[in-house]
Amino acid sequence: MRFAGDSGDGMQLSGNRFARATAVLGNDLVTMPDFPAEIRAPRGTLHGVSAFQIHFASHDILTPGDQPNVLVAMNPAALKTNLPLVESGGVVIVNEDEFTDRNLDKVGYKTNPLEDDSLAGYQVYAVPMETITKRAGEEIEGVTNREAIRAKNFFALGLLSWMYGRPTDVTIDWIEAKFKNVDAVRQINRAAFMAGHNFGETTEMFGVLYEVKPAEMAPGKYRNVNGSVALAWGLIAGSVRSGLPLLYASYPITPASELLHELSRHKNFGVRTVQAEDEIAAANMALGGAFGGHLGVTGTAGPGIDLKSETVGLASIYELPMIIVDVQRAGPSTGMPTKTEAADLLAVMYGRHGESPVPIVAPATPGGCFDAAIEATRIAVRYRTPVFILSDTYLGNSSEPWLIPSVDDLPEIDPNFTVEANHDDGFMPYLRNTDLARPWAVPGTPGLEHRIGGLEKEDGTGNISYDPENHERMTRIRAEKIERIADDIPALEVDDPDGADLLVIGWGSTHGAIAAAARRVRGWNGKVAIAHLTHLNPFPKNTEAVVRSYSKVLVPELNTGQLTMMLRARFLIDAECYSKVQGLPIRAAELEQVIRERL
Amino acid sequence: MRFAGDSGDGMQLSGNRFARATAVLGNDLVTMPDFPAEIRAPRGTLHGVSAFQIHFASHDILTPGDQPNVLVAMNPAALKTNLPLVESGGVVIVNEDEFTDRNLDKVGYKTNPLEDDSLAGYQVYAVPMETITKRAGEEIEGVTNREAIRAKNFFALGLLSWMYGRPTDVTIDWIEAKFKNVDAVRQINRAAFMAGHNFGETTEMFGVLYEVKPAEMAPGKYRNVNGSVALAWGLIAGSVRSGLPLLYASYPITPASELLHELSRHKNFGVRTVQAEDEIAAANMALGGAFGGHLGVTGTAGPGIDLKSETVGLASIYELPMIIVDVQRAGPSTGMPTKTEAADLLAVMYGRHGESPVPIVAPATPGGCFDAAIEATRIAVRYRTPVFILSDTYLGNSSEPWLIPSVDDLPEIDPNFTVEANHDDGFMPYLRNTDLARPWAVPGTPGLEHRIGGLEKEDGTGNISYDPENHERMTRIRAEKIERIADDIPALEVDDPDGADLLVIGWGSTHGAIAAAARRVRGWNGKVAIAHLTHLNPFPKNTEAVVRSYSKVLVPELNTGQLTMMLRARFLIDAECYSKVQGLPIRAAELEQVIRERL
Amino acid sequence: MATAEFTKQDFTSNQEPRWCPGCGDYAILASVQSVMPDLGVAPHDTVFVAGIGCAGRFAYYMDTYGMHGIHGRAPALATGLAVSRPDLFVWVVAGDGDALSIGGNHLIHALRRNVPIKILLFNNQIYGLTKGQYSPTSEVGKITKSTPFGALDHPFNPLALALGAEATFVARTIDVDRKHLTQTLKQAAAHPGAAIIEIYQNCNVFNDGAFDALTDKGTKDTNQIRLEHGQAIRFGVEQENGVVQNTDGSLSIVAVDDVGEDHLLKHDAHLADPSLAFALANLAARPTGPTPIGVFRAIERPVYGQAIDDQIASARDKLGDGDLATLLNSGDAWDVE
Amino acid sequence: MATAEFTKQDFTSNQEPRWCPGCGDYAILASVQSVMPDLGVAPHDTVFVAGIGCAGRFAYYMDTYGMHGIHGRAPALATGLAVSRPDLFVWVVAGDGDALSIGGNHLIHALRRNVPIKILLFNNQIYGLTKGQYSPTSEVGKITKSTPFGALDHPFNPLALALGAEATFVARTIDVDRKHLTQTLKQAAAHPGAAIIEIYQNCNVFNDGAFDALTDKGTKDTNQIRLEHGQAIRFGVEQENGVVQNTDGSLSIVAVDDVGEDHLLKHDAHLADPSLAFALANLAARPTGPTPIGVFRAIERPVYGQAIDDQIASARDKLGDGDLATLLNSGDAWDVE
Ligand SMILES: Cc1ncc(C[n+]2csc(CCOP(=O)(O)OP(=O)(O)O)c2C)c(N)n1
Ligand SMILES: Cc1ncc(C[n+]2csc(CCOP(=O)(O)OP(=O)(O)O)c2C)c(N)n1
Ligand code: SF4
Ligand code: SF4
Ligand SMILES: [Mg+2]
Ligand SMILES: [Mg+2]
Repeated sequence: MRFAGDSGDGMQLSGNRFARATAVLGNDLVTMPDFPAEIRAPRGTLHGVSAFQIHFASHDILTPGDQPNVLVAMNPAALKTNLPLVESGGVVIVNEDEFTDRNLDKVGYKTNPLEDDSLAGYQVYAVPMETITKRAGEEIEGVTNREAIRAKNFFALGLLSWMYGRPTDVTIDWIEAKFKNVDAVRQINRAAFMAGHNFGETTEMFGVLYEVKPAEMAPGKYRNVNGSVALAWGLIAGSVRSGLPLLYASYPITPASELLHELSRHKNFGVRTVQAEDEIAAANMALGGAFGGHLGVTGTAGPGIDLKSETVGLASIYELPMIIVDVQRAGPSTGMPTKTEAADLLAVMYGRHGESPVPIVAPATPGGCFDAAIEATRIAVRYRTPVFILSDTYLGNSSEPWLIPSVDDLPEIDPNFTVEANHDDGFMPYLRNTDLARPWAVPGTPGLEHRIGGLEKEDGTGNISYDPENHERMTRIRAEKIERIADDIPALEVDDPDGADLLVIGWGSTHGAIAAAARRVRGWNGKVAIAHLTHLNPFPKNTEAVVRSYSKVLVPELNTGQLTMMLRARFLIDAECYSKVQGLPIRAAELEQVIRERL
Repeated sequence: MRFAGDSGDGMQLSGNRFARATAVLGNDLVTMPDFPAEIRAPRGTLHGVSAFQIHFASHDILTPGDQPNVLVAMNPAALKTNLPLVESGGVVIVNEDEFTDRNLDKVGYKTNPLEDDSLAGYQVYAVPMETITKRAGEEIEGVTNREAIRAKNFFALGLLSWMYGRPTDVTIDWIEAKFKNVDAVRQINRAAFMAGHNFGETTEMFGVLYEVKPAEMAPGKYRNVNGSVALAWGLIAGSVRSGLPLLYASYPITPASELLHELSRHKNFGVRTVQAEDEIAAANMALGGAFGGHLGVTGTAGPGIDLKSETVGLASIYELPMIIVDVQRAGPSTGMPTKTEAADLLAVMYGRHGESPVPIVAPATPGGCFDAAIEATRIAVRYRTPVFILSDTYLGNSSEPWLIPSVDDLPEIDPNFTVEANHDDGFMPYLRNTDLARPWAVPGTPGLEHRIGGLEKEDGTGNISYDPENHERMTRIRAEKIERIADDIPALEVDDPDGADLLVIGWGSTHGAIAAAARRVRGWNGKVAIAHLTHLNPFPKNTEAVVRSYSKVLVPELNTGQLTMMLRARFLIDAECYSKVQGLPIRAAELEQVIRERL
Repeated sequence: MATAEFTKQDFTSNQEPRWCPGCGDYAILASVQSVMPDLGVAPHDTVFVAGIGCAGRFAYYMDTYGMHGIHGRAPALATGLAVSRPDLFVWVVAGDGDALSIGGNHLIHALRRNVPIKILLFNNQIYGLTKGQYSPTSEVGKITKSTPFGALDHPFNPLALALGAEATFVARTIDVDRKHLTQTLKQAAAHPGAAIIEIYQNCNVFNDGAFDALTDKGTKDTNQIRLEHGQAIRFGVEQENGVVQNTDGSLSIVAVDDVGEDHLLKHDAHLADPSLAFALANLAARPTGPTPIGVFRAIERPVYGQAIDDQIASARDKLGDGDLATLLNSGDAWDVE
Repeated sequence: MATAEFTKQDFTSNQEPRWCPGCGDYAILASVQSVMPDLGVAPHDTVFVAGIGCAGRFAYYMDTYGMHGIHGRAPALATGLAVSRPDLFVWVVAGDGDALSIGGNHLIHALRRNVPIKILLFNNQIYGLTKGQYSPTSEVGKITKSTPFGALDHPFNPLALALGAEATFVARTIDVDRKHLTQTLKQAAAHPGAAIIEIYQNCNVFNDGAFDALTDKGTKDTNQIRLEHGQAIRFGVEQENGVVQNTDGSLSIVAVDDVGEDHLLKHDAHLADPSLAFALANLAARPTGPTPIGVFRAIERPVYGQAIDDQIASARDKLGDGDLATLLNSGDAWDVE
């Protein structure tokens, strides 16, 4: 992490204080101050930039000065000089207030990098640090505007402290002690620090962000994407490849709002975005759009999933394509909205009254979010069913180098609309094809007028039916239709170079940690097999064979054992969960240790 | 079943037609007409009553004329003469229009039995049959009011046909043929028949009702109760025994509305009922009442469960007592609202985002609903947790003779309110006792002011906390608290007189069928063990030992295998589900057959 | 297709209605089926979206496209459809419980957004399908299954609520008055944005006679205040009564002879300010005495679906049609060999 | 306990507020904490129920009992509490998104029922906590994170909505006007049923200056129309402007000199008919010009919690206190030996 600003901005101080608070936590760390050559360079110029870099981790820091993955830039100059150091996809937090035309000009920016697309490869957060600090100052007697603005380095420090969960008391104590004789300064520094900290927490602006290690890279053209953008683009791709216009209806909620923000920018793809009055409405809007022949998608997180459940049940009996994105966050209830967790698997699997199975797709990497969106579209459209995509805060906010796919290689998705009667007696909306999928006839098609509803329907005709056998049949057909998707998805791949006894099987964002842990284990000649599920319902056909061929099965999960439960129930194997519920991702080193104990 | 009315009311005709439609279904049946002695007794008198009784079942009817369990009474005279024949707790459908003061007088009723409490032992449905039939007539040309009213026997027939799922075409065809030359009569009879049928379906007035075989009866005082009344009274009992005033907030939905109706009659117990604007509001109202120190209860069915899930999650992190009643009905979605099913187990178990385990209690019999309500109150109050009660349409609508408990034998429930600070630093709302339950301090208590919310809270203080370890700790404590309830509930009882290899284990309303099937199996010297879970989360402590001690475990369920899944996942036993999803209960004979195949 | 091609039959599905005989829903169904051919939209371009309740069954009886949704959510379901398919003619049918109790929020948001949907609110002041609990339009004191000692909730005035929610078209009519109902439907159909029509509908099983004051031969002429845009508001058997405005913004009913014709309030449904329409909605708290029916308000405001389309068109104008490859390759990229 | 015993400190919790510096929420918090001792209710008999949003954090800062609920449901949570514990003094705090978007239905139902709760609607015309999407009170065309090309939804006028929902007490005030805010809170506190106060609250991070017209030194006197019951409605630096009623029910702003003092509209907050209050609410669609603040409406109507209690009392009068054994043994019973 790197603080950069004008030499007058107090970057060294911020850096040192952060380092101190970090050291208290027992983290290993290496710092690297980076002063400007001149003692007093003119404000806002490139050579006046002062920086301070900190590298910290829980274990064995190997390189003293890796590329920083977080940069705090207090002005355009600091951004310009320090950006090249930042790793692709890193986080850039800028003090928006300094990005005036004059300052931009001074360092040769022709357009404002916050507004043009030049920072697209990074995760940028623009925060009006000076404005906020100034406000904080207004409430303190005897603090001038200037003094207040000068405290902005403490704001930045507070914000970063929040992001990394550093303790506040260490810094507060230091401020109290250091400025004990300068009442106004003490107060404004303290206020600025807390303002930064609270800003992070209150506005839900920042997720905690972690570096994802890039795997070995195949040749091709790369760019950085985070999971949110990749997912949004995947939905657009699904729309393009199916020819179905995209309707994205959503109610804002951290961290899923990013999808709404991103998609609302792409109206030239015919994307319709609606900010609904709540999550229930959003789900219904998506479903209404689906009835109209659009790709109806709704996205949410945590509490929103609960609210959508009734509508997902309706979609499942309507048998219409629809996608529900769940960017999981730490629960239960409001929980810790900016922290990651993956504890909604059973909620999306079973969280509806009655029997209404729904396919679930879960990306493993930020880039994988793109593929998951297309795959969800494919399944939804082919099988006429709602499909869940389970992402999480960590995937959504993390970025990684991503091999840009060729559009032609993306699957083509045939909506296969029905345009004429499918039976001698006219149109039968519940007459199925060999996939058990029903016809999709959209309003506007002459002669195929029909009504669908949530009451049980007669096989074939779709008319309301209270017939007992019919209900049983329809219940089983709906289930069978979803089960059969297993024939149409890739087999579960196992990576087991050494013939291991232990299988580590995961889902979702634990992928990186599992792969890295396996690399480490194999590094000391440990034997471990790994596999990763991206289809959670149904499971790939060979899942049973895979899991049963290992004497030990370990399932690392960011919950208390949800996939573990599904595997145990389905395959009667004594799968063990390595569970972590801290709002944090699992780390490779930690998992390495867990694996070691089981070898 | 018995049709009874004035001799001019066409009861024989209705009975015969019903019998005919029943025969078509392949049911065994015995009919017993019961004419009045006089040919033309004065209308509405006791001796003018004409009746027709039908007994039908799928298998082996043993008695030609058991007590009927359904009576249709077209006037007060028919009610008076035929009621004594009806079995206790049977269904009585009356033609409300004839219950005028004059007619009541004629047969010596001093007060209207529909309004006094004299029919309390039955399930009474008052339907204005004449009014409706008259209306039906208004739309048909050439039908006089009189003719229309005369067709009310067809209305009754239509209604009963709907209740028992008899085919309509048999009767319609017959009407068409029989009256093919009398246009008006044909039309009005047909219209009346369909009106009756549709009335049943459209108004969701009737559940399909089945007889529950009384077990061997212990000595004591008995009365009839159905599951709805028993549950409502159980809640009142929970309120009385805990001293917590009852707040029941609910949104109408079949079949849970009965609870609202019943509870709203008992205001002299201090019961507050609120018909909320929706299920979400209802759940929040109950929870708000709980914060205020009341027994907060909300009840619903099917779709309502989905809607309440977010609030149940909030209650679980609030750690406040609350009860959520789910009278399950056939799903998914709107499904078949008047039919039974038990497919919400996983939805209440897992249907919330994040990790928020909640205890589940499921009565096995109508009378058991009373005990379940008290048990839910006890657990909720003792452990400060929301608790689900899973009843179903079948239990709710069925009645059985019930041994009236002595009030003193009911458990006493101590709300154990905190009234003073529990720590040197003041009041700590999340400081736990040995049950891991937190203190319950209600507004109005001086000095214990505190705030609770859905954000993760610091252990002990309850202040907002984003600390990773704290979140993990709190998640595990909440789970552990629920798990430990296993120490505080009765062991699972096994009925295995002969040392069987096969265990049939059930939950909920399958109890009757399982017990009866076991009786039958043992009748031909088959060996079968049976057990019934009334606590679904946590399971009784000995559940693992019990299910693991049988080589075969069969789980009859009115769903596609939900308890089965839980048992398999938890205990890694190859439990098999006998699944029925027809909106109908499992029958003893059918289950007997299933067991036979597995011996 | 030309209007003339369609008949009532074309809008009548093969499902037999299953309401109670005498239910007001039949009359509404017949009127709607009859008027549809006159509206110039083909059955296959028409969609009925219904909520849950007796009223909700309506969708099954129209031979158009239809969705029977879940309880209370029809306006949201219809919004999704109407904004993605502005070419369709989208109707919503909902009971008073469906629209105003569980679905109240979707209703008011659809109205403020001015989504192009026509909402038929079947107000029978009762929950029919669940057999007779009181609804948000039932009167205080009503004895029902859930209120054996009388309801305590002050009811909504649906039109006042709609006006408070910025509705652009607000009307009221009566199930059995086919002519008035038909006229009102036509006006709603012609309205470009969201239209709401409250239809007083008799539930003869659980709430019979709730609207007798407005439907009974003997009283209806005395009680129906028929609003006509541009006309002075007067009513009564001989048009002997009228409505005047008071200085406190409220309205009163007067004998025309007492005030003189010129002092009668003139109805103007096109006022930008909703205050007059609101005052008219509040003239009768319950339909038990003189009660206005007709179109209270009909004003133009940008239509939500259209506005979304316009944004898409303008984005395409400015940026060109979206190209997926360009999007994926936008921003910083690098090659790995 | 006597009022005098409590101080602002007694209502201030030990949690440090975490709003952005300069946020209007601070001013509201300070005013509420200061006024509470004057209201005569002890902190332990007071409950703040809050929704989710920046505003929702309010509950943590009051040293009363408090519930931070889930998004939008605070009015329902508070209803449950208020009807079971009518002895408590129950307040609701909700943002514009919380109260009017996801929670709109609970809000309007609490108002029509006249539940004894005091609702503080913090209207900053934006979603603060989720970092700046538009809200149901944002203006058309607003550029936000979720509307890069401008919002299309016509906003609610919260007070018009409340009046359409039969609210008995409706008021508006401003975060930074401590005196007016305090006065308004006192009036709401004294109201026996449901009270809603819209508080214009500046979100200086995501929607700074939305209420400048009413708060800036230079413009506030020109734009604040202060409603006082029983007084003619006039305003302006020298009270040179006033409000008159038009014949179509709407209101206009005029120069007092042009019409004469006597023709000014007199404010009457106690009118049974809500039409005048509604017209006042519609006088200013957005707070960018002359805008009424103060109490629009304050009328008496049976209070929901009280009415429930009365039913219980009367049932007990008639039937005696419920006895469980009697209940269980009621109706037909028989003995088995
Ligand atoms: C989520 C949900 N809650 C409750 C119900 C039960 N329910 C079905 S219709 C209805 C209300 C019916 O009243 P109304 O909307 O006025 O329609 P009507 O039957 O009077 O036409 C209710 C409560 C349901 N189907 N779904
Ligand atoms: C069910 C649910 N949906 C969405 C959210 C995310 N969320 C939290 S606060 C909020 C809206 C905030 O706006 P407002 O109510 O105006 O309050 P403010 O922050 O402006 O004070 C949203 C959408 C949530 N917490 N829960
Ligand atoms: S219950 Fe009422 S509204 Fe429903 S169909 Fe019957 S008469 Fe009509
Ligand atoms: S985001 Fe806006 S409303 Fe929220 S605390 Fe900051 S200034 Fe206040
Ligand atoms: Mg109704
Ligand atoms: Mg807001």
